[in-house]
Amino acid sequence: MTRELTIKDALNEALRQAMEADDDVVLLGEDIAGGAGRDEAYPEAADAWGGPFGVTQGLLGQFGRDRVMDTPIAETGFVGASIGMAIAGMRPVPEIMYVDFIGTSFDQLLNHAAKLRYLYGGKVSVPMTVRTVTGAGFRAAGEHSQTLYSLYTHIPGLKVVAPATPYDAKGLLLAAIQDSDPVIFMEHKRLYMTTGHVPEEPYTIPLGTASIVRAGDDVTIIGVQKMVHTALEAATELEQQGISCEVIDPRSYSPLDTDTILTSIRRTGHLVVVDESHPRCSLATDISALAAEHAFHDLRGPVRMVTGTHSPVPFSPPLEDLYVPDVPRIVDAVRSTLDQGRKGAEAVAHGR
Amino acid sequence: MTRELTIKDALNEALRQAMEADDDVVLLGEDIAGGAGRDEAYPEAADAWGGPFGVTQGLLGQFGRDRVMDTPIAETGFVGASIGMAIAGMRPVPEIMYVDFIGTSFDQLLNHAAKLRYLYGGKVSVPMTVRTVTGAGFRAAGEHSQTLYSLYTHIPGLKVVAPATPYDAKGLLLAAIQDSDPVIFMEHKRLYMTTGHVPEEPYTIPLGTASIVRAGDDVTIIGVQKMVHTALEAATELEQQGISCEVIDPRSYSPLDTDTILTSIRRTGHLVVVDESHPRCSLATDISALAAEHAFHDLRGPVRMVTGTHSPVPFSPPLEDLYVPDVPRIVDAVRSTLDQGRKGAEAVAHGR
Amino acid sequence: MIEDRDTLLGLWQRMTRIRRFEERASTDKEADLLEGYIHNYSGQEAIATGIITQLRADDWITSTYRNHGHSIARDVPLEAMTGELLGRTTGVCGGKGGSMHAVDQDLGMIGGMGIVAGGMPIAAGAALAARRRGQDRVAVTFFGDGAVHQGAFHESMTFAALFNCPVIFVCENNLYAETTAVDYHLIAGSVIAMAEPYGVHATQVDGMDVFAVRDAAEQLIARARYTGRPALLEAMTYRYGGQYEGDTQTYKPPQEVAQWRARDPLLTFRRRVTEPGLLTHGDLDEVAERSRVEVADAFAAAALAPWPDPSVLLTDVYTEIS
Amino acid sequence: MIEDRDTLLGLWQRMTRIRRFEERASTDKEADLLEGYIHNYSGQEAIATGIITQLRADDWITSTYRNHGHSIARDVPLEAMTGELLGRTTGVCGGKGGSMHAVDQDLGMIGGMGIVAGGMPIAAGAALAARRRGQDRVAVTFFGDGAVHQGAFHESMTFAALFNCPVIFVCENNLYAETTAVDYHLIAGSVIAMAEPYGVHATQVDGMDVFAVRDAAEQLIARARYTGRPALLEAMTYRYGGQYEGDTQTYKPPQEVAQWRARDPLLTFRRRVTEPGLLTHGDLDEVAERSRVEVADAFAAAALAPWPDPSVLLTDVYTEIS
Ligand SMILES: Cc1ncc(C[n+]2csc(CCOP(=O)(O)OP(=O)(O)O)c2C)c(N)n1
Ligand SMILES: Cc1ncc(C[n+]2csc(CCOP(=O)(O)OP(=O)(O)O)c2C)c(N)n1
Ligand SMILES: [Mg+2]
Ligand SMILES: [Mg+2]
Repeated sequence: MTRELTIKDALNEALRQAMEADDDVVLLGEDIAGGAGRDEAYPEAADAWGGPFGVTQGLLGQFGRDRVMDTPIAETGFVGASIGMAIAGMRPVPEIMYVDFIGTSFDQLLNHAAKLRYLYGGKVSVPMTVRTVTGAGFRAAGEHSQTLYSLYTHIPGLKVVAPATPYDAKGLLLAAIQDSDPVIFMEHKRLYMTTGHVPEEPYTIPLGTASIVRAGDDVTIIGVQKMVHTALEAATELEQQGISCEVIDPRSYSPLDTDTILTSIRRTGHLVVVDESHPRCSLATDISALAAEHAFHDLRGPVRMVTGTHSPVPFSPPLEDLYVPDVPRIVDAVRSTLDQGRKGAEAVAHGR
Repeated sequence: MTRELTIKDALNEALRQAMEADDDVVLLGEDIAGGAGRDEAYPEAADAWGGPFGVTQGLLGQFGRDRVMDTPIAETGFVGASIGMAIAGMRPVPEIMYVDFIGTSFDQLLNHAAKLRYLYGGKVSVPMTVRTVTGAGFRAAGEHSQTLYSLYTHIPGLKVVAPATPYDAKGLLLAAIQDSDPVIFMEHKRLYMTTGHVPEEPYTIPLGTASIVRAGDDVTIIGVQKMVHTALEAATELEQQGISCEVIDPRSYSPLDTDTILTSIRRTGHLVVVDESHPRCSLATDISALAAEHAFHDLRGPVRMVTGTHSPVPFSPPLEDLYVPDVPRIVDAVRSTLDQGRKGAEAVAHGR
Repeated sequence: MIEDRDTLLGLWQRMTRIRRFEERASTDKEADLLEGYIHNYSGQEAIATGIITQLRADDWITSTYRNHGHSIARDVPLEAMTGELLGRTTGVCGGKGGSMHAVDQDLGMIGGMGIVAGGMPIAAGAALAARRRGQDRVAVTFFGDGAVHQGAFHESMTFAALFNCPVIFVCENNLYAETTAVDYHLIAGSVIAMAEPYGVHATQVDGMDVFAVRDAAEQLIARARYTGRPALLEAMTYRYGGQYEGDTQTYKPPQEVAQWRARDPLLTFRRRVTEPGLLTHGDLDEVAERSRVEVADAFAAAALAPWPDPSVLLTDVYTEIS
Repeated sequence: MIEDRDTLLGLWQRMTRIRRFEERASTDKEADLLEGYIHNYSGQEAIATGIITQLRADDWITSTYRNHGHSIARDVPLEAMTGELLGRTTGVCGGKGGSMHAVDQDLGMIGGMGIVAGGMPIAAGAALAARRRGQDRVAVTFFGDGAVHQGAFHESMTFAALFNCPVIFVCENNLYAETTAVDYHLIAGSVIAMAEPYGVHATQVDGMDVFAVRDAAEQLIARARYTGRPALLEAMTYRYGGQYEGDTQTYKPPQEVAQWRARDPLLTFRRRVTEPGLLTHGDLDEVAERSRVEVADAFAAAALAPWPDPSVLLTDVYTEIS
């Protein structure tokens, strides 16, 4: 019998199990328990929130304030402190409430978490997992809707992980916490309530392994986090048009499972990358460029990128809906690379 | 008779002319004049430095401390203040001493400078130019050698400019300062002493126009900032091997002159992008992906990226020299896309 | 607090508009008529009203995600506010910003920053620019008790102090940063204590009393305008609602809410003006009722207002398309 | 300052090693024998020596780009230091870090941060982790007078105070942040004044006197170790050299250099130990000469040491290649 959980609950279970297994796992963040300063006077306060999405709810009761640390609004302070804790033998899991706020602790990740091992000759590891929340579609406007995957992926020394299913969420989070390197773990706010099978016992999914979420022959669609689901919907629609799509979820953006991705592209000959982030210097361009370099001779049509626009995420619902890639845009992209592939082939046949 | 200046002096002249033309242009940064707090007691102190590379030297004498503001080491403070100054009618030019330090003011650029116009319905402009210093090859190790072009380029609302010649340095800096939007102006520390012709009178180069620095037919090489020069050297060597290279300097990464780049690629059928930044989600992948989407049918060989490695920049000279793309790597990349192009064509001819 | 009748009615009008607006936003959010986050300003009306009515039209303001009160006190038309909450073309930002960013740059409101403490250095810079350009404009930057822990607070205070920026840092100390109580997070004991190392003049005031706020603001604004020096005002207040609508607020002791509601800024105002006979209950009720109607009309109008055209998704990213 | 002979000789040895090392690095840089930036620690020897000799082997340290003194005081072998400056395999970081990052993580030195104030929160975290794991290890984070303006200073002090981190913030106030004089940038007048809002115990000390530093450090370290509370030490000192080698230093009044040199930490030490007859000039000269030879040998050895293998360019980016 399958056990169904939401991503939110899968993550909560992963955190709980990681904390049960290892006393050195501690959580830090703003209101990740909630009610700090009211515990004595008003016991219901404790665990008031569990973060704005409730992911860390209930952990305070089990582990106490020493291990579920509600911090002041000072990301440089507590992300930086997490680095020190990691070096000193713990496995801190700080939370940046929304990825939009990365600017307030960016230096600690860019120059310290990512580089301490390398610069100092490999004598130290920084086993920390920075949890953060990504994504548009929540009517949360320009400063609470970004994805920014590529900013972290560009930085050597960081690992970047972003699950799209409850099963992956649990397995990847446990793997991230056990990993010896700093991992940015990105949770999409519009996926928290997505349900799926999750085994109760702890398990890990190796970082750097992609998941083929749907097998197909005519085109490879890479979905970035929430876009995996949109890509799957598009694939269903395309099937009705007689087009067989392979949908891949990289799950881990750094390291990236280039083998799985390239193998698929070489077989299908067509690539569409769907990424809700902004288009420039993005994961979409990263994976497109991978194909253009390493699967060039197998590509039979232009690589298509379906992305958010080069604009902040607007609040207004109809505008935001235009911002986020949707099924019709993916269907168009797939059809256009397939059509142009044929055209291209005809052009070659006609000696143009 | 041509007037030769270094990039450093061209930038200094641009700043001086911008400040002469418009009282609202002010400079802010750490030690951009130097000797703050010693002016009275010890007049030689004033203008002691002009920043670590002397770019702003001599400006204090002409414009005074109200317009050449030595700030405390507080990038969020003075970059944020620059945004406010820009909104209030000035044209501030803050300096982030090395681009490696962007983490300490990243939020101000990501969420405020870049988004204030959009989020608030287009009622305001933020005419500021953030000068910063990029680049490896200076033996300055991992925290003073980064380029990080792509982090800014990903962000809608920012413009990103990076000159490679003295002529461009002056013209682009004057254009950036006159521009109504926030511009990140990146100066490569290893190019400051590069000389070239610079007219004395003020002039601007429109942002978003690439420069074809060498015309050629067989392959398009895109050089990113300092790599323009390395690409030119490689082109000279390749010419001796009978290969004609077109070398393009985008100069402005956001907006990007996609027309000039695509026109060239469509003509040559081969693309090599040379970018000293790390490989993932970089300008190299951005331009590769552009070609794979929009010049696919004209590409006759795989797109090659010659980049820095996915590692921090090491200090040790032989290691750093390996990090930075060099002429042999570019030559190899060009030869390999041309060779594989032929192979690919043969493969097609043989029905594989 | 000797104020003329029009001034008094003006204060009351703004406070009642804010309260009615926030109540209506709250019920509409609960009824799922509003999308996105709504941060309720109820309880803090005296601060926005007391300070903003002391500003000149050309002064600068930065606000936060909790900006409705600031915008209404600045006389942003209610329809522009409701339009923004609903994402319509009539919104003060044309619908692009939504509730968290519903401020009017045309009225010198630089932003409703979604990033805690994000507006502070920007306000300092705007204040400095005015001075450098020979204008006597000042800037006010609003923020919460939780914001003082951000590096940006410290860097902005330093910048403002060192470069003589006529900016007033206004902390609305409403006892909570989200769910975190101020007695837990505020090590310094008070926000004014944190101003000391910067040599920034700091005052604490009862943020539930619009007259006290107004007096303090008057002094600090005049001081900033004439000396060019920064100042800090800590206004003690209480957030009646949650961090945002939907917050269950289990962390708030119920007696605390009751205690603070007894000091409600609207009640306090009513008492202070009716007891000495400056205004009658009738005067007040009339204005309050007008505010209610205005708010209802504004919400009704917004619901009928047009959605933005798809083309605007890509406008306003840049000033010039170069 | 009653110290036994070995301790005294140990202090002297470290201080002379540092001085000789920095002098040699300076001349080698001028002669173009060293690549990259070199930040000279001369003049500040008493601080590194006084504090680090009071630490236990298992305590944590974060340093800065100006780290040579800290590393040498921590007994990083001189050949590991010179190897690093020259980018050789024998370097303490295998050549990957260079002068700005020449610290030994195996000795609890977490980093020589190239980012001003970058080490502060990290030190606080390391200190906290020790405590949480039932260890009585403390952390010391070194930084300059200019670093107090970074948001990271403020956020780290807050974090350390709130979570009871046994970390000692050590400000080496050498009167300049690059070319900017402390009397211009330090609005608070002193760094200790900046600790007040955080309730962090703070002391100022003469940073030219290793005994004074040592006494202060002993107290603060013991305090942190036993109470788990943070503390701040401001050590007044002077940077004899420029911000880095090559800085023309025109912003320094010449009489200032002379005044501070008159209070040189080595001279002061010599006086303090020879006057009461604790050590003789001969004792001191012998050690000083040994330091000179050790430094010369270390530079000579580094120049002959092998360059790193190209393959290491890509190692150490990650712990596990997954
Ligand atoms: C840099 C940053 N960190 C975290 C948040 C999430 N956040 C939004 S409001 C808030 C609490 C702010 O409390 P306070 O400053 O007291 O203001 P109030 O909401 O009480 O007006 C937090 C943590 C944010 N917006 N920005
Ligand atoms: C965030 C950041 N901004 C700027 C710099 C450039 N920088 C390096 S050292 C320095 C001065 C630091 O002065 P201080 O803190 O007094 O230390 P000292 O060098 O005197 O030891 C500056 C501005 C930097 N490394 N990091
Ligand atoms: Mg609050
Ligand atoms: Mg200093």
